[in-house]
Amino acid sequence: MSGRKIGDVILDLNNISLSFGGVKALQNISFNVMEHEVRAIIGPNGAGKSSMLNVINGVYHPQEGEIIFRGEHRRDMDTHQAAEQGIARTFQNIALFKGMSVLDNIMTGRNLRMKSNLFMQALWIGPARREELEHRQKVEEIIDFLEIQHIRKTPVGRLPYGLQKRVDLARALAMEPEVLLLDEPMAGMNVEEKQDMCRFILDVNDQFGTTIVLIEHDMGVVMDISDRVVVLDYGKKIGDGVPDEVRANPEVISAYLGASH
Amino acid sequence: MKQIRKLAIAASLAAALTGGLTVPQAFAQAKEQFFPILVYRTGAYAPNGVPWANGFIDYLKLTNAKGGINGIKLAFEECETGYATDRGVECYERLKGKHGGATAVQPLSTGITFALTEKAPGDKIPVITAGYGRSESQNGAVFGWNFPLIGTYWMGADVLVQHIAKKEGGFDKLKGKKIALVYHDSPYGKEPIALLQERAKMHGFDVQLLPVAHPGVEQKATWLQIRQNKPDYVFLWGWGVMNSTSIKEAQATGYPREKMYGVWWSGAEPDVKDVGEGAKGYNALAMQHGAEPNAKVIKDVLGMVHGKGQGTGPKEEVGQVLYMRGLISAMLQVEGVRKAQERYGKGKHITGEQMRWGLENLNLDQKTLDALGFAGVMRPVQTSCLDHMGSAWARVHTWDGKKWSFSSDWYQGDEKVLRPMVMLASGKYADEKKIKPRTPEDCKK
Amino acid sequence: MSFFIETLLGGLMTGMLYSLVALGFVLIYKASGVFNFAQGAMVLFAALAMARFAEWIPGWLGIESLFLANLIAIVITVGIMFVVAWLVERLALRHLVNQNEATLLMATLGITYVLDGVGQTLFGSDIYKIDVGMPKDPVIMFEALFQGGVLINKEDFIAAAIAAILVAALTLFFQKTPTGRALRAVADDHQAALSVGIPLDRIWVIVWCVAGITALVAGIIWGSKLGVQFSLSTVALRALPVVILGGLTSVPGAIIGGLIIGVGEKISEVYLGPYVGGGIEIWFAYMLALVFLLFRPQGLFGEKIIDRV
Amino acid sequence: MLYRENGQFKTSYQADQQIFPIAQDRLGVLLLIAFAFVGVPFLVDEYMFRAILIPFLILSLASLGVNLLVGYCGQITLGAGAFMAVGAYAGYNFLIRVPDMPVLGAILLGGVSAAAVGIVFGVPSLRVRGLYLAVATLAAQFFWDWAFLRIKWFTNDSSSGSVSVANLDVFGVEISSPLSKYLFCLTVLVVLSLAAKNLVRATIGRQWMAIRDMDVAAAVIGIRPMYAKLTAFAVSSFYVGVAGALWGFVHLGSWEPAAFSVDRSFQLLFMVIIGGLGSIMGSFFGAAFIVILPIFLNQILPVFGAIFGVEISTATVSHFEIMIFGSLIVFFLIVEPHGLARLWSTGKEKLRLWPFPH
Amino acid sequence: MAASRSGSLDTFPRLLLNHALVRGEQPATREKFLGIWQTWSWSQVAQEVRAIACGLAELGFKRGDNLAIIGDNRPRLYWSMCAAQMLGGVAVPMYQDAVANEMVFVLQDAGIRFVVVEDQEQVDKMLEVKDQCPDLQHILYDDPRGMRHYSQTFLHGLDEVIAGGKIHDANHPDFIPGEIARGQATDVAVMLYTSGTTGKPKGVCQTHETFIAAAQSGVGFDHLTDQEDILSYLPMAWVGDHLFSYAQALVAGFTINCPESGDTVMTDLREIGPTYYFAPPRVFENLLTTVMIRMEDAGTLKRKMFHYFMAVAKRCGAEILDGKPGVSGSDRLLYALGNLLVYGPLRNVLGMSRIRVAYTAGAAIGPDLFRFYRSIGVNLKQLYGSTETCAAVCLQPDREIKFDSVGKPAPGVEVRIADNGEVLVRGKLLLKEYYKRPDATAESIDAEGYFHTGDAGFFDDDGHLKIIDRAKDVGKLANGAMFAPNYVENKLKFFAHIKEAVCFGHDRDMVCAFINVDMGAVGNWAERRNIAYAGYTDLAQKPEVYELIKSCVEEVNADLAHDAMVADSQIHRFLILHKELDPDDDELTRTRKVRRGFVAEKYAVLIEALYTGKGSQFIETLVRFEDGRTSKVAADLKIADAKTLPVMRKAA
Repeated sequence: MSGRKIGDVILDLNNISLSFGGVKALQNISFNVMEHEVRAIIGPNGAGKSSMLNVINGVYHPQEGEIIFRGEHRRDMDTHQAAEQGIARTFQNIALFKGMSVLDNIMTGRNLRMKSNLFMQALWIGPARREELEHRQKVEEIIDFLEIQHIRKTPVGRLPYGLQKRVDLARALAMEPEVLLLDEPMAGMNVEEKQDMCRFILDVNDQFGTTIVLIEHDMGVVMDISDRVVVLDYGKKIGDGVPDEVRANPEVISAYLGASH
Repeated sequence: MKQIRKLAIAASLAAALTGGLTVPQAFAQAKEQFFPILVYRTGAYAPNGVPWANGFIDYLKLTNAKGGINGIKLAFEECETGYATDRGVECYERLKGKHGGATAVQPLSTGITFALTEKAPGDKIPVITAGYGRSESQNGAVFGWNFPLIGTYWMGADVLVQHIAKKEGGFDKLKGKKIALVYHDSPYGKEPIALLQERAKMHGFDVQLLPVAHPGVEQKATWLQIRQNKPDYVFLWGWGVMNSTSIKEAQATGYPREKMYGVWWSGAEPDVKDVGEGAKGYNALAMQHGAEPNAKVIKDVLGMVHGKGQGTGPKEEVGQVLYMRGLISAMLQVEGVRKAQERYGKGKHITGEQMRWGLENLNLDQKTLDALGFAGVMRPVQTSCLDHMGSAWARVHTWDGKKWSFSSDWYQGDEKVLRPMVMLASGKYADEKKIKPRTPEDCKK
Repeated sequence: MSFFIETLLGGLMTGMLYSLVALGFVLIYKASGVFNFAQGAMVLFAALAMARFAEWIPGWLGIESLFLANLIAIVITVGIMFVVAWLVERLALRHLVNQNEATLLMATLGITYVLDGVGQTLFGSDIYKIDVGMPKDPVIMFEALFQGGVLINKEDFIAAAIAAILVAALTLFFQKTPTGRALRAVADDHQAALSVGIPLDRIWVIVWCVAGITALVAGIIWGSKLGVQFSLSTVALRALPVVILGGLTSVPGAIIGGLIIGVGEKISEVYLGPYVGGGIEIWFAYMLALVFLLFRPQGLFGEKIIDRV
Repeated sequence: MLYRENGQFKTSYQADQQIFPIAQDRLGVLLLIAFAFVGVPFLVDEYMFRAILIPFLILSLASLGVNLLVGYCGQITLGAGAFMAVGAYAGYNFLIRVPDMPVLGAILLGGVSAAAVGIVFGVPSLRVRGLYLAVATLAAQFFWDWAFLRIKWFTNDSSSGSVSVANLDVFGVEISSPLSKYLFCLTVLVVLSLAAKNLVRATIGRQWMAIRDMDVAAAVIGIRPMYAKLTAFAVSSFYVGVAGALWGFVHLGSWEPAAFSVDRSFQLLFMVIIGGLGSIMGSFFGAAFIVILPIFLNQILPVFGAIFGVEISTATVSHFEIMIFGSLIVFFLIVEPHGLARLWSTGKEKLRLWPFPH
Repeated sequence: MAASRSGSLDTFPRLLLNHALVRGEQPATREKFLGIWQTWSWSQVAQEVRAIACGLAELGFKRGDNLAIIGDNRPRLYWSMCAAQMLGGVAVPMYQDAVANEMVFVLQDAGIRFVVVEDQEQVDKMLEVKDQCPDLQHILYDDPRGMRHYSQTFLHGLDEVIAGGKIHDANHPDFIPGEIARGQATDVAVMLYTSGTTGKPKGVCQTHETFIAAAQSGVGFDHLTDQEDILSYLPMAWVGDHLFSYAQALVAGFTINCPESGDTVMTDLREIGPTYYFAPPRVFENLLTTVMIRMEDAGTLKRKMFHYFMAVAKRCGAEILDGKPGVSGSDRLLYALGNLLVYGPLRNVLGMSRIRVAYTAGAAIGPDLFRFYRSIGVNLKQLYGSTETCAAVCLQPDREIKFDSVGKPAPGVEVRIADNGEVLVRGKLLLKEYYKRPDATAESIDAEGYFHTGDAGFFDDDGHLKIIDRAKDVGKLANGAMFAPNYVENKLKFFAHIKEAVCFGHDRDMVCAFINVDMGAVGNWAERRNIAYAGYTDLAQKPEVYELIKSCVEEVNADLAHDAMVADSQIHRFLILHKELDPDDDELTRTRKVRRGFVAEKYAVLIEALYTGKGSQFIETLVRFEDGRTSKVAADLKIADAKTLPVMRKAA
């Protein structure tokens, strides 16, 4: 099944360095992501994987380096800008809005597309209401896509872990992103849940052509679903290539595969 | 199960709340004149609120012990306001209809007075503010229901200026002098400013305004400023704990207490008691009366009320300054009822509207006062429709470390200064509120 | 110049009292994450108890000596503060573990009401004095240096000395005793504290006790200067900018913050106040803290917060 | 128990997203509102109107405003009293300075002014959070307390600093009797509550809650914290400001800054927390609790005393009142830290599932 | 129009067009999709069906072709059935949860060329078996999700088919009316495969006429109107669903509602609150079990209240529902109170508030279970029928409800009891034939036109039919006494703790039983007693559980002892099976009836052990999971003795 076409480079990271206080989280890292591909970032704990995602969508601002997103050169990103340009993400430790229902959580993903003003919203008239109902439909489609109809009105706090992860993904999908960053989407899941999640990720990539950058610990999963893999270790890049290349890379084996297996 | 219990608690509470609010409605009894009493026996102003309330109630008890007002017994009920305006309004609303209706109300708070000024005309209940309230309400033509009996702050401030002028040897000597006003940062504390500025213009002295925030325990900066500017006199317009704090800070910054003059709300025992020797020489205005342990009325109270074990507060406090203030406030109200009965029928229940007539036509000459046991305590009071104050006499007393004793003669507020200010301010109020001032003819009705 | 020094001293003096109250805030916040609004009420409660017992004891025991009466009163008051701490932990805090900050804040406000009510019921609502024999009248010093000299209260110096001793004692307590070390541990990590072997609830009682003692010291100093009355409990509001400035979790922050706020307040009121009508010190302290916060959101000595995602 | 939800299926998103999707709820609320408008006036006396119901309605509105900020947007404020004051004084100035200014307009403009001030004092929320922010908002409280005492322009040069309004009329109807005041406040409350509900179920409400629950995640999905927080401050302050104007204009008639002191701020925060953070309904419960409980205690304690044959002095009553009040607050926070609204929704959920326990 | 031209509404397509004319704007079909109940009116449905029909025709669907339908209850699958009928074809709904291999038989037997499936999952099954079914030419799928990369040309999205069909319809407006006009009432409309307790399934051919007749008799009998709502959640291949959701809906013109997904049926049921409801006894049983379990968690007070009012309902509820006289005033008052406090809310949470008529059929329902629903005010009735008789032989008339009968013959149906006790049926509703099985047809329909139902039963004095058991199952004990295993099993199954029971006793001297405990009920029961267990097998073998089940068995024995006819059928020994009987293991039919013979054969060692008096027996069984994987379950099963009572024979 290879209906999708891998396109040109959409995101290019050049010599990114990031440090907190004296701690160097990322050192001189460069890699790129191509349109429509599934790109994985792997590495042992503390390798700087999450920091990398945080740099891409502007939560962290690197001290050095350059980010080229769709041909535009920047020093760093800012979260709002990143979101507006179609970068969405999920979180390692689910960052859902605990006080809200599943539906509302996903609806927040549409916020950038909702334009009606405060006054209209207060009166629940005209464009505000229309907009609300239109986006509800969009969100329902995502709910249907991720098969979470039965929990749509449940407060997310009451959901089991696996479903929360799915809602997290749903919220990101609601942004209709071009690039989707997934931070350990399958962490802590059982086999069945992992299978479902894999299926969803591939479906998203396939059906919407979304470019996916994911961090994952489960090597089996990574090698199965990603087109290219970049390997980080202690903030440095030690490998980059298609799964088979990476698997064969001796440095990767000693740093990561060797250590954890 | 836990949830159920919570629900049960909530439900029972709700039931109790709704049920409770309607419980304490007492029924009106015939042959009673109801005196609602707004008090504060708790909070920052309790030290001053308590003796006033005790004096007030003791006098009512005394009146009852003497057979009431032409046979009409006095009923009374306290309500705690905590000196807070909204609680005061609630108390007023709660009490105004009880026991056949309130005769008059005495808020003992300038803030509550302002709020009730808006409500009283609708309810037709006189608001008696003996020695406080808004000064311009002396003009009964505009403020039909306010009675700042025997003293307003303008009058008080005027007397203080007169007193220091006398000390300095004449008003012309005031030129170039500096007077600092340390005041409670509220309408109460601000009242004298207008008069002081008026007088400052007249005599060329300088007024420095030093506000102190509620509740008044933090005055370090104020007194540093006094130390810096070294004013010739400090007028103190404080209340509650602020008074004693001021005196202590004066002591700590070395400002001579002899140069300090408090208004009559800043010159009572609780203000100086715990300062003791440190307050020696501190002066305050006496709203006619001072501490009057020897007055006949005090003896009556001790005999007929405390003697029977019905005293409201501790015996030691009977006759102290604020106790007397409460007592006199009660007396004025009782006499208002008596006056009204003269017109509307002796031994009859008096309504609020009738009470107003009584208060507007008070005429307590010295003989009457003496008979009531106030010989040496007060000067005559005579009110009219246009003058709701009735008496502008005051004197100064000084703390000698143990007790208050008079240190000046009687002064009278200067009508020439006061009257125009009252007319101007009340006129402005009338404009704002679109009130048509009453004419002398209206008053006769 | 001499006036400036007087102002400065006055500010430092006030600041020191703020520091004592702020110290109470910080101790409790560090150990239990509770922002204890009742600290002001505790100051009032302790001072009231102290004042009244010192007043009653000569009558009860027939003791003539002021010193002895005060001493007994202090001991009794410490005992009472211990009971208060125990009751607060037992009846309220224990049941509120893991609630959010706002809820805890409100709970301590509830405790404030209770303490205010109990204090006034037991000890009365009049103004009482604490007489620990401090000299009241000021002296003029440094006349040689400045024209007119500098007006100084010996009382302030004694008070400052007492405060300094308290802070030193607390420091010793935290650095040298096992309990103190456990308290510091609990501030960093509740689990770690458990491994030290002291149950969490006991730690809370202890820390509330310590806060109670600082409250008592603050109460005695304040009370002997200005008398004890209900309004004392509002001192909490004056000390709030201090903790914000100093950082909620920093003991040195509370002390230095207190001094900064105290001085800032007085100087602003004295030098700025007259131009805008006076009475600005309260909000000036808050504004000072606020402006400061905009540049350092975690306070002077607070720990930097890093968002982990 | 009373719910019969079968057959209440929704065939459109509009029906599904209405405020009360369950017919019984809808009916209940409509009946309640109808009762408040039509039934209550026949049942209560003047005391109830003036001392309880009107303050309750106005403080409900204020508490609703505070809840929008604290409960929905997660920004703790201790400065609500100041925004009430701004509303009241701004309204007052609009009323007396602008010729022919209608009362309702002045009240709303008071709210708008409060909103503007709210935005300014909301700026620190962009940098600080939690308790630090709470204390920062106290700056607003003390600043405005001071400003209205000190700056004479605000009080129209009133010598006492106290201001008053008179002859209120709205669309030609005079608002002077307790009943008319009650109905006026009730109308304002109902309208603004509806608007508040609309806001919190719309995108702005979700943005607030997102910021409250997880601000980093909110930023990542494109919510601008500045916009969300400042709108929350603005809207909240508007509500609080309107409530302040009503408090001054309608309830007190004449006021001074002490009417909006820091105690008021605490009181409002109490209402929100006891009532339930993030619940419109909770605001009303909280207001009822905080308004009624002290008055109730104050009145019931002497009655209790009388039952046991003790005459309790006013001072003791007040002391017991604050003690019991304080204890009850602690008690409620322990029993139901999520507030009365949570009890309400639990109860409702129980009724829906009745006879099953869960 | 076609309907008017032919002059009578005797085929389903004609009925449909008539509804589109008469009540065009009324809702015909609802489906919960994207969070709301998407609604199609009759005229919209008619349009869609025409479009599907045209699309099918374009693909080459011909008169007489069979159209297989596989999937959950989806509106477009129902419409596809009607579309096939428009073209004179036959709808063949199939069980959607069958694995691919099981489908092969039907696909081959019916010579399926066209199949309409729900989604990718079913498509995959079809692709798997396509090689074995050479006739299969076109596969249409309803839900395009995941189908993007299926490039096979014989796969068609229903969307595209409909779109094409609409164009076709517009270009040839007379095509469909013409096809409809060619339809005859006697044409086969639908073919339902009976699972059959033995042997291969048989395709039961029902004509428009038979199903319309069956539906009409039901509609008239219960005064159904076009205002009814029904929830369509039972397998489309089951005759019950076809009668209620398709035939009756089209006859009466009421609305069918399709749930959002399998997970949300209960929620959807509560939302829709059907006015007309149909479910097999098992569903009612499960509901009651959950009710009882959930009530056990309730507070003491509430539980007491519940049980008190349930006792009241038991005493007088059914009588009040039937409007019978003789209920005391105080009972009526109590019942009214109970209605407010318990029955009303209970109906609400069960989704039964609006029910006017509810039916159950498919297996005998326990009288107590039946009584429960009636007593809380749900007008639950039984009907009797089978696939061959359009499930509509007997119905219980309102107000004449007997808990142990299945009611009176429906209008136009003749019922006779054969000498051997077998129930024989004659009337319009009989099947036309078994598809390509003249032998079977001849065997079941006798010369007089009576259909042999295979059930044993008798009429009581009021003319109500009572069904005892399958005729072939009714056996005799060694002492000659009658033994009706189903009868005993049903009594056992009424206990919430017992999910399934299989009794043996034919030609033996005593009755013994296999029991399946109800995992939910017993699990809950065990948890409350702090009995730890690891899975079903472990739980089943706990001594405490044996004690629990023993008490149930003994209660049944006491019950049986009262009735001379069955007193000898008391259960002497029983065991609790180590695994749940499962359709995937062929132990149950897809409608969850026990395959008695198969079970007896599979567990012969256990039966042997029961009758030889052993105390326990080892057994190992192969278990098959839904996805086709298998694993083994082994256990040492205990065998318990139950107390029996002496048989009391009435003196003649």
